[in-house]
Amino acid sequence: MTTPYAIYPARITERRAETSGVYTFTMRFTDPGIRRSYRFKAGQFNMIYAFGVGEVPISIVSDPEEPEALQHTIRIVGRVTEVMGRWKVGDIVGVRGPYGNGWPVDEARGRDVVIVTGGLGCAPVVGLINYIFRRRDQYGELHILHGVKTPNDLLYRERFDEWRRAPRTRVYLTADRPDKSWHYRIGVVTQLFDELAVPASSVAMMCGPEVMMRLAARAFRDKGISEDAIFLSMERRMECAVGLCGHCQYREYFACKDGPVFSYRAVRELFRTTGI
Amino acid sequence: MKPRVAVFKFASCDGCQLQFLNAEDELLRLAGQVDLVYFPEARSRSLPGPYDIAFVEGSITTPDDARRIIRVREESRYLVTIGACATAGGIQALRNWADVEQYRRVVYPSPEFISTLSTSTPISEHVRVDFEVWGCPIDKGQLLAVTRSLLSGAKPVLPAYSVCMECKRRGNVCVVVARGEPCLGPVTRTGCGALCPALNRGCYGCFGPANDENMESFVKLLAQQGVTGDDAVRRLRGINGYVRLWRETADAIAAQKK
Amino acid sequence: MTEPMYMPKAALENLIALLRGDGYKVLGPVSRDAGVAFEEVRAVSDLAAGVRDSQEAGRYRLEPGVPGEIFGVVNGAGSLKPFFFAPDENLIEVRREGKSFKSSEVIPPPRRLAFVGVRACDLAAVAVQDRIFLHDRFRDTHYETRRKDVFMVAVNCTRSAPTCFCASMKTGPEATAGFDLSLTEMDECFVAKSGSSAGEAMLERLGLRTASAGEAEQARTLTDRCAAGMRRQLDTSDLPRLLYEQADSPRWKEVASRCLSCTNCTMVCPTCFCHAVVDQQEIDGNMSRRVRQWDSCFSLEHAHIHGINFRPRIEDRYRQWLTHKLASWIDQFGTSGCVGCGRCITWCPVGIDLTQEVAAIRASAIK
Amino acid sequence: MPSRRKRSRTIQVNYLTRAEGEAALHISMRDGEVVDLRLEIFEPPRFFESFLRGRDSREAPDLTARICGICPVAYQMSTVHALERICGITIDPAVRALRRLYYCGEWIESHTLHIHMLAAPDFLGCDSIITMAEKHREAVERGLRIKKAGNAIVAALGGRSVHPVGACIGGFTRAPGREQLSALRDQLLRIRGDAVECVRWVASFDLPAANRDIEFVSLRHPDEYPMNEGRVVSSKGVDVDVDGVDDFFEEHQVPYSNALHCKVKGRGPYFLGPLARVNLNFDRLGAEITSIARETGISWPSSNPYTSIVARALEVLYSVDEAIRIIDSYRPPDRPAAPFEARAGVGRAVTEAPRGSLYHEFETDERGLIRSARIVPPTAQNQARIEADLRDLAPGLAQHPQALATRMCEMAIRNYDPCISCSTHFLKLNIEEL
Ligand SMILES: Cc1cc2nc3c(=O)[nH]c(=O)nc-3n(C[C@H](O)[C@H](O)[C@H](O)COP(=O)(O)OP(=O)(O)OC[C@H]3O[C@@H](n4cnc5c(N)ncnc54)[C@H](O)[C@@H]3O)c2cc1C
Ligand code: SF4
Ligand code: SF4
Ligand code: SF4
Repeated sequence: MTTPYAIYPARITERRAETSGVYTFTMRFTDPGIRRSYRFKAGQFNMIYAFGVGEVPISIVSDPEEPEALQHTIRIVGRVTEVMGRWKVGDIVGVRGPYGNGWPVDEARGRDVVIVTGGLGCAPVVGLINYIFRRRDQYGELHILHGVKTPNDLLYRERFDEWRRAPRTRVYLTADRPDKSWHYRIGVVTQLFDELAVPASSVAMMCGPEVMMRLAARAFRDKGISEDAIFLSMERRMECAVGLCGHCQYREYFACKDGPVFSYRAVRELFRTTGI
Repeated sequence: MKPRVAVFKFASCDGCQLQFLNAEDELLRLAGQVDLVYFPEARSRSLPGPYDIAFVEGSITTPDDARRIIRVREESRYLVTIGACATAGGIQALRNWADVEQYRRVVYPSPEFISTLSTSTPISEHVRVDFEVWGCPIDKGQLLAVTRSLLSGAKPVLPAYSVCMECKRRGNVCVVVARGEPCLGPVTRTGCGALCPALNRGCYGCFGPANDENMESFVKLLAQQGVTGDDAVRRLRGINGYVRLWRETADAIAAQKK
Repeated sequence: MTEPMYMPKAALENLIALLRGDGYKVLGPVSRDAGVAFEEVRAVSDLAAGVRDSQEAGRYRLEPGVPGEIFGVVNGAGSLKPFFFAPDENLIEVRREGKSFKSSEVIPPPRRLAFVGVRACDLAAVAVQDRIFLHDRFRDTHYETRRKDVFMVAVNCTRSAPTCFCASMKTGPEATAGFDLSLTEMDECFVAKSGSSAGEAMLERLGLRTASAGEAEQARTLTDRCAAGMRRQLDTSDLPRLLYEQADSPRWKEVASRCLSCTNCTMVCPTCFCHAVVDQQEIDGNMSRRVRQWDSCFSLEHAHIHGINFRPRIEDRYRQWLTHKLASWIDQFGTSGCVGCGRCITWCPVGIDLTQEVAAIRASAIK
Repeated sequence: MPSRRKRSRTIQVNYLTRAEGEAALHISMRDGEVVDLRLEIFEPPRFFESFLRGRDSREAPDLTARICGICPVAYQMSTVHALERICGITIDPAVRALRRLYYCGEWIESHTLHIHMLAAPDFLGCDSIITMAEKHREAVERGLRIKKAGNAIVAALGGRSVHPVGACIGGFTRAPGREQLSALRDQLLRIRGDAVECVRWVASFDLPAANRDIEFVSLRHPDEYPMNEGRVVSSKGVDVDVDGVDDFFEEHQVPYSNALHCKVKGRGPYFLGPLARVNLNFDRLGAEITSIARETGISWPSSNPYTSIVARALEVLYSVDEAIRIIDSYRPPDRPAAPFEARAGVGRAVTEAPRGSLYHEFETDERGLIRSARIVPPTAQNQARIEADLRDLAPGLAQHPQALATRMCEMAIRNYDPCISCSTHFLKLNIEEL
């Protein structure tokens, strides 16, 4: 009998600064048995623990086919992540998981995929894009839409450029408040939908501020994409990740075990009201 | 090198800094983690700054202290107020509603010898404060947790929900519902362990306001219990009476009466 | 279940003694401070006998009851919840080991608990929490350990408090499941039934005779009358839809003007399960505990994430609570989150009454 | 005779450490004569006596506790006794015993704190308990154990040891059950040996010799070691009821200090605290403790202020025994507190704070609102006596280096365990006021 709250130590084997305040850590469970048996699906997350300080949900961005080397991209925003930002190679951290349902990568196979992110950029989306690139022939056209407030908020600039050069891939970048260095589009992310031409059979996946996702979802529906093929990754406070602590409730759902990825059909009604 | 810790005192009763010494089980282990380089109450050799953590007890009530706190701030990486005096002005902030000249004459036959400001104000009215630990006195466990958290390089967790939550976790019987006692618990910040209700009496707010108060409804509840006018004003103008929301609520009741 | 048995009042002493002899710590309603709580009883004289509770929204008083009546108090603020879902418990300890650490589960100490005087609504609440902690995707081992090896002696209600509405919620006043023994208290005796093989064995050891048809009938009449006389009601028709559709009802703002957001209602609720997980580190930094503490959706931090609070206003939180309790709970766990015990009504300092709130929302929805 | 070198010198202790609160000492000497000696208390005034006016009597014990974080129980006790005398409440004997127990807790806690954390480092040449723990770990741990037990007693009755919340006019808001106290009893039994050991330990210190003509003042009770009740007596013949103390004692203000000075009228400074209590109540300590006291080699009554630390340790031991006795015979009272009915009047009380007699005087109106309050804490009363000791000491200081001279002064002050936070207080109303 093991408590679902049990934590397992993992060693950091690589630390990469993505941009200021965002780091990608590679970590391996120290226990060989756990390391070998651990499996996850694209888009699932782990609870990552800083000794004595706290535990926070962080998506797994590495590929499910290499489950021994887990990668997590962490943005430093507050109490716990500040401590994580100081982690070095060789440090031992705590991991439990994987949790959540992950991205619908199987459903999307063979179809065109539209990926939308906004605001400060979403680590899980990078994992998803990488996942698709590694299996590029299994998917149709790939559209990546990303909107930021200012050019400074654009993380992974080189990666966007790299993706842009890839075959059957289109990248749309826009900024609300551009500066001289900005040579992409200007305006909010939703303006990009007008020029986006995708078949109704496409699958849309998104992650970002709720307002953005709500508008994007509506735009896709207007393009004829079924509500069941539009997916949103929802963020809620999580203290247990196993559906017991109650914090991630989203009306009838628990974001940790029923999500964090939901179809638009499932949550559309909840967008009507604020404060849920 | 161990972090350098200082404990400063302004107008106060010493009870909050005493919590360090009351940590009988932890004191020596704490001393293994930090260098208490400035702690006049417990150590005769005081070393100059800079300090990694300065714990500040007491409110600002004299012109000298108003200058001294600025120096403390300059010398300290983290400034943590401990207790109601430092965080909210303390019980001595009751002078803020009175004529201090008169106060001074009540107490001292030669009031001209006494140098004091007309107000007692929290540290945050004078300098930037990094963290505030509430309570009169602060809770020993919370003090240790804050210290430990800073040593771990993390911001301290200082929960601000109501005393009622703690009260119920302890299994107390609510004194409002079962005794009709006025109790500030619903609008007071957790931290003490719901001591007063555990001893069958109402909370008098020594941990200051919770983070989400509905004072209007609370004042109505007091009134239902027969606590109105001056009585209600006194309840709110207590240990943490100078805190904005409580001060404004009490002032509004006092104004109504007139 | 066996047939109803006649149990003289004196046999209760015997029952407590037998349970204690079997190694159970026996808990029952005991007067404490101005209320009653489940505490250890070594003998019948420890029970809050001869007193009754007077309850209404925001008010609770113990008053002299009927001499000889043992289970005169319907309920107090405390349910069985704290015994299985502890208000403050250490889940795991993480100890530093060189550069690494080791986390180990802190298993609650084994104990056998027997509860005497459990009301039907509270049994129903235990079933609700069992569903959450034991029969969901993840099993809570702490709950499981505490929940094991329990002997339940239910008492059927023959009197309800004005705040009770179990009949509406179909959880009482008669206990129908989840007990080993159930008792119906009458003037001179109890009518006892078993609800499990352990209960049946206990009845045998007590050496009781079968109740006469008249006695059994009288017991049934008492609980039936209690059900019929229940003053408070909650119309559950149309739930969860009603509350989902009324997410924008003006009533939420109105109730928020009264609600103190103090969390009392959730804390006394026997089914509320929200909890915080906090880290408590030893001062020397060598060991850290991950502790679970009861939390409440009325606390401001509950729905806070970095940079956003999803439920910043009291009206958001009151709606979350009521909607969860009566509506989304059904979607989540296939059962209502409310068992009709009335505690949240009594123990709300400002007397907010969820049955009235639902009625008001329903009324305004029809218009 | 040491050679008298002619020179002038100033000794300035800018911040008296290891004392509660803030004070400084200034001595100027010329040719071995003290020209100026000032113990300055610059603890900022907090005006308790002023803001107590208009407050409800029932709030008073919570408010006066805040005068001092080290001895809140003493403030609560003097306050409730003074107010009870106004409304004529009679206290249940079980409640009276609990109050004594409460006081035992504070004496144990406060005295042990002083002995181990404030005074002992002086004798052992350390700057704090923490450095002292490096060489004297066992003694430090013993001290922490004793102190913890004292705090546990206060917390059992008042929820916490600093500003406890359980005391009220009439008694306590909740009386502890026997089971709760029996856990305490076990803890006390475990540290009793520590308390005995502690007496022997402090007696083994190299206590400076001094023999001064001192007037000791404390309460004296017909059949108990004094805590909450008794007459005010002195080693020079004062013997008055609490209501009569004004005829014998007077306060006056000095320009350099925020605290007021006290004297016996027509005589001079007086001495309060453990040494005064032990000297005046030696016969009430019981056979075992008096024999332990005699074994220390000190002859009681002692006119050497440096033996205060031994008196303090003896009181810790006494309080441990007394607490055990009270718990053994404890039966919860029918009501934890006698009901309070507001009345107009004047009430005075003196109780024995760890640092000595603490005087409270309240006047209330018919609704129980406070019209005036007067609080005379022991440290204020001791201040003139401290200065007198320093005057005695000063001529000999000239021959010592500054650091040693400073330490000698600090030790002389520490005999009184001054609690400077409380010294901020108020004298009688003066004419301008009325
Ligand atoms: C399913 C999921 C996946 C996530 N994946 C990533 C990721 O890959 N990379 C990344 O950088 N961030 C991710 N986040 C967000 C990340 O969990 C928060 O940034 C982090 O919890 C903030 O913690 P903090 O202590 O630094 O912040 P503070 O603002 O100090 O927060 C204090 C506490 O509030 C809670 N909290 C705060 N923000 C969040 C939040 N957004 N979600 C849940 N709980 C929160 C936590 O308990 C936290 O300890 C994810 C969140 C969720 C729900
Ligand atoms: S006694 Fe006070 S703190 Fe406790 S639940 Fe009632 S109102 Fe809240
Ligand atoms: S209950 Fe209130 S007044 Fe009492 S100790 Fe706690 S915060 Fe202070
Ligand atoms: S409904 Fe009542 S008990 Fe619940 S949070 Fe609001 S005021 Fe408190």
